[in-house]
Amino acid sequence: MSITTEKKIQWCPGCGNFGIYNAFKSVLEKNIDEGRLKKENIVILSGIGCYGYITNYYDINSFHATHGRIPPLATGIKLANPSLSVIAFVGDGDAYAEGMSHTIHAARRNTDIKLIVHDNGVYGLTTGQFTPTSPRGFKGRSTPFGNVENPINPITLMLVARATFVARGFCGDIKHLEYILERAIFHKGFSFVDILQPCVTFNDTYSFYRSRVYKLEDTDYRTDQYEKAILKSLEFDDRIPIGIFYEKEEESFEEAIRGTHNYFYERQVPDISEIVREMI
Amino acid sequence: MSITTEKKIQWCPGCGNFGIYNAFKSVLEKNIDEGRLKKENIVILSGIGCYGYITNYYDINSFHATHGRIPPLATGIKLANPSLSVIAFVGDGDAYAEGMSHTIHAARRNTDIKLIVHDNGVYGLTTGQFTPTSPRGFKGRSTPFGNVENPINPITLMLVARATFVARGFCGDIKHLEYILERAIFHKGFSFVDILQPCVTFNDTYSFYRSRVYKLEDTDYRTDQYEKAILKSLEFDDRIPIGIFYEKEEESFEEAIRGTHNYFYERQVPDISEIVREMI
Amino acid sequence: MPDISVFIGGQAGEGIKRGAMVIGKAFNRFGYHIFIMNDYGSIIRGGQDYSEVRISSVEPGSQAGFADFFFAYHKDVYERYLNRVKEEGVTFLEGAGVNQIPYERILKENNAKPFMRSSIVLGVLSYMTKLPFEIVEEVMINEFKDKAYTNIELARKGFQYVRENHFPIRPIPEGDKMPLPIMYGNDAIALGGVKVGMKVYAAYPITPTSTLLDFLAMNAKRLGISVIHAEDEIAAIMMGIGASYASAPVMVGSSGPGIDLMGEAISLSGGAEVPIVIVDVQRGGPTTGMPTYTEQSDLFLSLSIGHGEFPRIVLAPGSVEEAFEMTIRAFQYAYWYQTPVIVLSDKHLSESAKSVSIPFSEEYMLPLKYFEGGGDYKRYKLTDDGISPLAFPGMEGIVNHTNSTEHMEDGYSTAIPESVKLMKDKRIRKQETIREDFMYEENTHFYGNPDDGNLIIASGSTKGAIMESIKGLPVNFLQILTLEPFPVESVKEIMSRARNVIVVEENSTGQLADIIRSRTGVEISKRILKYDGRPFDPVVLRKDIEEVIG
Amino acid sequence: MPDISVFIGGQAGEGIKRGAMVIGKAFNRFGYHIFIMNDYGSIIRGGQDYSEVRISSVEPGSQAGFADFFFAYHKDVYERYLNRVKEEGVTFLEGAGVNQIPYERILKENNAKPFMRSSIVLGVLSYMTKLPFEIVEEVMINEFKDKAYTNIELARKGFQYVRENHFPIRPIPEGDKMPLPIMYGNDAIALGGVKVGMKVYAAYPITPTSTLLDFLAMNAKRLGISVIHAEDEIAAIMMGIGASYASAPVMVGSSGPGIDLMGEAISLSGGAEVPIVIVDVQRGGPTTGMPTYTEQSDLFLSLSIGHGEFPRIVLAPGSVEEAFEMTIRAFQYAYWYQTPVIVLSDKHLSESAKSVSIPFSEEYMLPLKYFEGGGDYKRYKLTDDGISPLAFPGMEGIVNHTNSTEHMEDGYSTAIPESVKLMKDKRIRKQETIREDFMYEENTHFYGNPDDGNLIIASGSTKGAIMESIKGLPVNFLQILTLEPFPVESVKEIMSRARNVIVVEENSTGQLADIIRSRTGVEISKRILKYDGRPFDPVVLRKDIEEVIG
Ligand SMILES: Cc1ncc(C[n+]2csc(CCOP(=O)(O)OP(=O)(O)O)c2C)c(N)n1
Ligand SMILES: Cc1ncc(C[n+]2csc(CCOP(=O)(O)OP(=O)(O)O)c2C)c(N)n1
Ligand code: SF4
Ligand code: SF4
Ligand SMILES: [Mg+2]
Ligand SMILES: [Mg+2]
Repeated sequence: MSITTEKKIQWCPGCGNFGIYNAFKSVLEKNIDEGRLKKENIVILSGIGCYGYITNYYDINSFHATHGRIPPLATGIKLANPSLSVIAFVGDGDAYAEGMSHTIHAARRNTDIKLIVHDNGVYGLTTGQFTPTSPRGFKGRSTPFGNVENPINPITLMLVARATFVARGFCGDIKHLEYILERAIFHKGFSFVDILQPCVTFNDTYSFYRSRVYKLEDTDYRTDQYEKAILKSLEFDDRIPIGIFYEKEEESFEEAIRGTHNYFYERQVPDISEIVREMI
Repeated sequence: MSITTEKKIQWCPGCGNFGIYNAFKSVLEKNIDEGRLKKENIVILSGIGCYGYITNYYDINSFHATHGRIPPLATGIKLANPSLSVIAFVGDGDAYAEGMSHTIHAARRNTDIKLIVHDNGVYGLTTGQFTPTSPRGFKGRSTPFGNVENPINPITLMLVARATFVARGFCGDIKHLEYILERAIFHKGFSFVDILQPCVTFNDTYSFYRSRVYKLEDTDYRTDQYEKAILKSLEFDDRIPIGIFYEKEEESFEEAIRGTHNYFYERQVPDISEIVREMI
Repeated sequence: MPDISVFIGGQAGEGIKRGAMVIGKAFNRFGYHIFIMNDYGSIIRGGQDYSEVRISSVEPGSQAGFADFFFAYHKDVYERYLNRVKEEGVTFLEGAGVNQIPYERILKENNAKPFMRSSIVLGVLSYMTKLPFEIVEEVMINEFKDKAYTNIELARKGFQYVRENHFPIRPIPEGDKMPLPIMYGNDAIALGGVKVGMKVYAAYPITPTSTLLDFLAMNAKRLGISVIHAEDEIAAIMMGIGASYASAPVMVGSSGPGIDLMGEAISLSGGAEVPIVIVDVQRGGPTTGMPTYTEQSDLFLSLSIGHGEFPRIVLAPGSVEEAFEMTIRAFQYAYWYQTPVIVLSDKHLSESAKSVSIPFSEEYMLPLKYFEGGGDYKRYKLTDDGISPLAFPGMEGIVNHTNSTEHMEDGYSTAIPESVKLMKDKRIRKQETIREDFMYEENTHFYGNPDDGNLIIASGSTKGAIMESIKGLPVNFLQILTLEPFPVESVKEIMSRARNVIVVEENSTGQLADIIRSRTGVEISKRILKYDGRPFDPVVLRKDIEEVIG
Repeated sequence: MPDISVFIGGQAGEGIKRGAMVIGKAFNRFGYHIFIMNDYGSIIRGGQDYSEVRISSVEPGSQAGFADFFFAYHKDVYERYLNRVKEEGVTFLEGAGVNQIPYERILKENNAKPFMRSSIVLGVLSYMTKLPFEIVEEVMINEFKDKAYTNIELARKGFQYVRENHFPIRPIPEGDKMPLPIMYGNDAIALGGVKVGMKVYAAYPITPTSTLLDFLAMNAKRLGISVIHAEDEIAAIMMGIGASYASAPVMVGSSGPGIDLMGEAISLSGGAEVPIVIVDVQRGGPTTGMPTYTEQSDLFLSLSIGHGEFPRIVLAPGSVEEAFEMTIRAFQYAYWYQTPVIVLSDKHLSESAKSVSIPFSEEYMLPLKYFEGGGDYKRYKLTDDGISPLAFPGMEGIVNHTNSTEHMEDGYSTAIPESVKLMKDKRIRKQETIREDFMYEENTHFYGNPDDGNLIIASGSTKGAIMESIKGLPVNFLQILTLEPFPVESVKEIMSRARNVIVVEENSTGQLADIIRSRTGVEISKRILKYDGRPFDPVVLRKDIEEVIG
């Protein structure tokens, strides 16, 4: 089953978003076809940024919402209807600047949502300003003489925030990305995937990443060791690990809050007479 | 020289804020008396919370501002006038909930401000809801059946955010707190001090902390090792380290942005004729 | 016809608010209507807080403002508020020249906590008013559960002490009202939501809206709802919008500073057409202002918050009962019209309590305009009334594309001028539909005879004090319940028959008067404004009104 | 009297906006006034963008809307915008039936990038209009520096190509205007700020305000100012308020969604009395809406944003020159009255460019009411005019307590009703002082003869198109420059003399008309509204106006 629409894809030719778009498409189509996902139970979200138009390109329930505020939006959706798979696309400006706080809080709550970050180290749509993952010295439109801030390390940050699934992908390696995305989608709890995504127009990092990335899955790295994961995540220089850094099962926020309710079906109104009686 | 006002201090008797208040008072008075600080060049800030009234109790330049937004406010002050020592008091609700993003961004910029967190694990002023540092299971007004979120570890978080001075104090040990505060104030760059502050009314943790804290300064711990600092910071159970976790010198954000300007003195208007000529 | 007020003043942390509620409940069961107002500062211990419990055989609209029984726990409180005692009132104090009550000693002897002081007060009142002590016991058992014993003991000690010391008694006969639930405005908002189907409440703590969060959190399990204390107000409303998108009826609440932060999301709700109910419990502004004091200063804000243009509805209940009712209507409007609805309360309404007879057992519908099939689902289908049928993710065969950027019927982004205009026109039609529909809704309450000369116009919690203050005066009262859509015609009509129009409100610029001017073109120069954070007292307001009408 | 328009349309990434500017600069040096409007979508590559360069011997107020020279880089653009060519216009296209220009081939032969296409266009224009090629060279050397050579080569190839192919020429005589700087509205705002003493600009990127950030960032070092791209809009304005508190004149900027987020801080600025200038470059709303298209839909928002009540000023420039001037006034007001001042621009004003004669060499004062000593410094001293003298941290002997909670003169917190009222009354006096002072400020521009019958009222960037469209019509034009304080008396006076009042604005509800009604009590039913994201074209608007005036 094809999940794409006929809308013309408007990213710059060569943009890393195509890799993400394709990987996600394959994963979804495969899992829908094989009965592991129901199309009507998938909801994809996006904030504002170049990447954000991705929701226009899939024929799937979607909410293309405001910049930086996607994690709580996703949380609310999952809270209301536990049957939904809630997959949120966000940008690095979105997730780490405007939405930094929400990203961390969603992680520490272990909300059962999937956060997929198109991390191109730049604000694409507003034409090339630095983001929190741009390196020091980055010359963007708002920092023509070089950015003076230390970049954040999203992987370490999410580990510290207690995300229960933490991974890094590279859109130049679609097969590997598909593997990660599939695992992320089926992880029960908060999944975080930071995808290294070259922006050919404002921050073309293809060759930078190509020459540096290596797969954790090709090493003897284990994904169940928290402290080791933190240390591993600090590696980001000549060699950049991609793959799954950490996985853990834990009760999700919505389960804890909502219990066994499913508000998608429930419309009945509770009996409040006891509560009213207590007020007499 | 006394730096206090006659305003009646309105914290609950026994509140941990008194310890912070007194430690800060001693440090300031000593350093003013000994000529290392000029009173008119000190600015203290606070957001909204029980702790926030602290600015009422010192006869020092102050800005008692909105909840959660203190780090950027402090950044602006330091940017405008490099001679000022900008010391910001914040609550844990303030710093880690409403203001989480600002706290992290101020850290990674290495803005030359001092962030002092009254970390009582609860929203005092709104009468006892959990905060991001409350333990799982915490029964507050908004979580009468127990909080279901994983607490953050402020120390690890600030290390990951690249703060250049990271410390934890305990307001039950005023001498040690004075030592930390003094070092924090004189650190050049972003200083972060999380102070364990029992709230006798809503979260009385005196004996919990008393039986657990130990001083890093009493061990052979060194404050210049980044990875070790991260690992050390993860220790928060039967033993809770207090003291300075990490220190490093680096150019501050304001220096990088402002250069040698001091807008407190500078009022002249630049010559824009060259720029205008380029538009012809 | 007893109409008695009890004042208890002391420091934060001395259990004044709780005590006032227990006293209220006791007299409620003794057959009286109750109104409780709480005046407290923004600190946790210390300060000078007080509550007034009004006990009346006629339903009261507000505090009396002046006390028959005046209990001050400390000298400073005594002195500060002595002007709130009626001429014939009785005052009590620990250790001063007046009727002394040895609270400290009694507490100590009973190993009780300082916040149990008011149980002593209730004992004193029981003796002095001849309120049967069984009622005191009964209420305390209900209220304090396993801690009832100590409190009953304290009450008994209070009772004995004043009897032994021959305090003058002031008997109140048993009243004839049935015991009613006593609830805060915030409780009524909460229960209104629940009764109409609310499943999610999300908020960030803020006075004076926290009590709404706390009440719902405490009862979440019993009500089968989800209550979220989010990391900030933006997260709270975004969670709300998410849950609403996924079909759950949702409310969020905050006060001024937090409402400001919700502006962007309110615009999202309006433009993406995802319903949400927003409660703004107003407090003293601007900025942090006076967090625990009342004000009606977000009227314009509620009409304009959120950039760009979209349909919105703003409702302003004037009493605890109306808080219940208007919250229900807020949900009905939000989910029918798929747009944000703001309920404007204020600290005085939300944190005062009243014995109420509310039809809790009735059923309240939450009708939705559902998609009925027939072709592909289009989230933003162009319809005559501007309302597009709803379908939710999870429904088979449905693809719901909700979009914050300007979009076509199918929900996909567009910026083509012709398409944009179509969608904007659709939203305008929706606003017009709302305006038309509201002609048939209850937008105002009118009290009096329209052809009399003097007319007071007000909105929100001032209603109670106004109704009390105009009793017996040749003054009519028009209460505005819906600020948007504004009932232009009916307000104009009623104003045109009045000789003298006076707007009464609790802010410093006369926002309601300005709104009336902006909607009707009529300038109202007679304005009674109060903006010191305290609600109008009916007696004082009556004088103000008398002065204005001359 | 030449009045020629050049249309260049293609995809994002093909250098259209830059090219339009270069063409504009060339004709500017050839003695003409220039107006450039840019129409682009919210994507980085692809789409159908265009710019119009208007070249006129009479100062133009807006784009013409219809082109004499129409360059379409692609067939779809050609087809979509063909209706924007004048009857007598010439059209050009790559590879279609009309005048063909082989852009691709020329680019390839010269090893040039796609975004250099418009240099070919300038060459074509040089031949066709007889614009001296030396001017083309001169402008390109200035503009492209070390990349000038390639661009000049491209222009030469364009020139040769049309000459060799005998395209019909349409000579334009040399104009007699002195070359002037061509600047965007955002540049003018930036320079206005700088000229009046701005030292800090803080923002978060957002279309169409990012260009203000980018311009200032690019020039920060030369201007000696600090420019911050903060983590979000709330941080940006809080940094601004911090810097302002510490004595630096500050501006922040955003558009709808980001302005919404600033509401809480705007209330802080108003209540704590820390000056700040806020630029709102409006775009198509609500919510994300149409980020790159124009709209005037934040009028009510700017008047009400931020909870509670505090003095504020809202200014609405109508041209690039006024953008400069009103920004200067915004700073003067903000720092004199110590309160937030909002400058309302919009995409059309901020991202259109114009050759301007602005008195850049003049000096612009930024007067402050300084504390002059004499006793302890009280940040919120009660004064007759409501303005308390300023002193900054770092000044010897001064202690400045700035406070967001309600406070006393010395800046310490209070919630005592009497003290609260004193401080609120002080802020009201300040608002009154502002209103009185503004009677003597320039609040409106009036064009025409007040006793003629037809009157158009508008505000903001619609001015340009209106001025053009009413030329020769029996219509006067009243431009409102200050939305708050609103010039009630003068607007009333001018309206009272008109037979026919028409409000022209770019939004879907008629916000300006509603504001006029709310301030003057006069309902204006004749409204010409446009809300498809595109600015009025003067020719089309003229027809609308003719229709309305009958
Ligand atoms: C509240 C708000 N602020 C700013 C913007 C403007 N804006 C749109 S996209 C964007 C940056 C997007 O960057 P990123 O998230 O990295 O996505 P990318 O374009 O790189 O894919 C910004 C700042 C907005 N839409 N809303
Ligand atoms: C925007 C905004 N949201 C909410 C509040 C309400 N509020 C006041 S204090 C406070 C919590 C304070 O908690 P914390 O920062 O931990 O300080 P503490 O009271 O514990 O000292 C909150 C939520 C506010 N003032 N502003
Ligand atoms: S600007 Fe960058 S991120 Fe945006 S579409 Fe182009 S290549 Fe992709
Ligand atoms: S509530 Fe807690 S934090 Fe607040 S003053 Fe009391 S003890 Fe201190
Ligand atoms: Mg990006
Ligand atoms: Mg706290």
